[in-house]
Amino acid sequence: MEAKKIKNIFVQGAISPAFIADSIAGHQSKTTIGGHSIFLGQVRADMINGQKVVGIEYTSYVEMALDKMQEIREDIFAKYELSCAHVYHSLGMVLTGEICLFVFTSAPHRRSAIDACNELVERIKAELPVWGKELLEGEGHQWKVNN
Amino acid sequence: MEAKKIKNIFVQGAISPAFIADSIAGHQSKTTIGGHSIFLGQVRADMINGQKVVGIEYTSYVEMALDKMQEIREDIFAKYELSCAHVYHSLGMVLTGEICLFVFTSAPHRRSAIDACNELVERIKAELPVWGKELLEGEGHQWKVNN
Amino acid sequence: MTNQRLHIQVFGQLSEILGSTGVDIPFFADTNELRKWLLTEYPALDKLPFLIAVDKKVSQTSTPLNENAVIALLPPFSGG
Amino acid sequence: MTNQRLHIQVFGQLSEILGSTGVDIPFFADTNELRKWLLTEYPALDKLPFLIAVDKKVSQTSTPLNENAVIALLPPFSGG
Repeated sequence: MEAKKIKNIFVQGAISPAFIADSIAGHQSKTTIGGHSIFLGQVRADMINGQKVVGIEYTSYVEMALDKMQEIREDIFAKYELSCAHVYHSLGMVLTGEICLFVFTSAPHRRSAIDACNELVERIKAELPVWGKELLEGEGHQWKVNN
Repeated sequence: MEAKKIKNIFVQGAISPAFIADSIAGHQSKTTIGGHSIFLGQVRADMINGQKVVGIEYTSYVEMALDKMQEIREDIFAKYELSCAHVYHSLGMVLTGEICLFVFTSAPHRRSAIDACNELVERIKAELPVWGKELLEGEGHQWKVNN
Repeated sequence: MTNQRLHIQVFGQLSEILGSTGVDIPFFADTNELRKWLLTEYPALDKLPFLIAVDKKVSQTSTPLNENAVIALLPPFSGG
Repeated sequence: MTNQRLHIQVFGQLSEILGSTGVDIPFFADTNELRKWLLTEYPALDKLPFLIAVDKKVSQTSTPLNENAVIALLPPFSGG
């Protein structure tokens, strides 16, 4: 179970593969865990009117996002039998090919870990006040739209 | 798209967090990818009639497993719009807390990556001729049962 | 009452439309009144759906406001 | 024909029941006959459902056998 203390989820810039490896390694002493489910969001080099996206600059209404994330966490822990759940989202600049979102759930059995991870990703994208500004090669930008 | 060449999926012993990090890092140059989905199976220290599981020793009918895995891969690539899919399964001894299965899918959009990963995990568990022998503290063993 | 003002924080694309990440505006008694005024004052808002958050919660119907309310204008979310 | 033999590979828990990971047995024309003989020869097999693979494919109905068939006995899978 989780304490009620508000956890920070935001990290400056991209999330590195080494950070992800450390998170995984940190769970190897929890021997009641049978399965981990991980989602990673990566910045795509989309073409927008002939200009390539070179990165996304993320901003957030941080105080509200952390409150909402806490509410989502509580819902998820009430709904699924989880050992733990971790969420990291980038703020500031993330270049194409880099990772901007890391959602990591662990449970005794795979079904709970997978379903909880899936639901976390959907709710994070739909409910967290976070905005991505897609910066285009050369100059200019476009505001990212989730679907 | 994937070549027809049969890929090996088996690794001796546990799958390390560093190996997982390297796999993730290897996909950062593929800038059409928008989402990765990862499933990790970890060996639980279950209690069996009062004896704790200390590890699982995996064996396989390797030639058949690789043929079957190739069939599953082809089905998955036909069904989902994927950038790539990787599967690694341990053979030999994996201690409790260590990782024995690593399934990794990547796609332009998250839905394909997540659904494909999920389906791969289910099919791997149901269809690959792999067996786990749970070794118990002290002595003795029990053959693992999937559900 | 006419001395009262509201302060609103402005996020994402809306800060481009309003030209700032925070503005002081006249007082309105609820979020419906506020929304009406904003659409008149900044006609470009008509093109972009937006939510109003009061005290860090999205206002679902019309929410009463007071001078200490923490108000924020939120364009469609695009995290992840 | 009576000189023909079948070689079968035996995996997982079945190798404990048969006492070996590979056995040479008399020839049978199909997997139904083979299964019947195995259950008589190794009564403990009755407790454990098993599949017969022929040439690396699980035999769904009765599969004809020949001396060169690659036959394997597979207990319930428990990978992952």
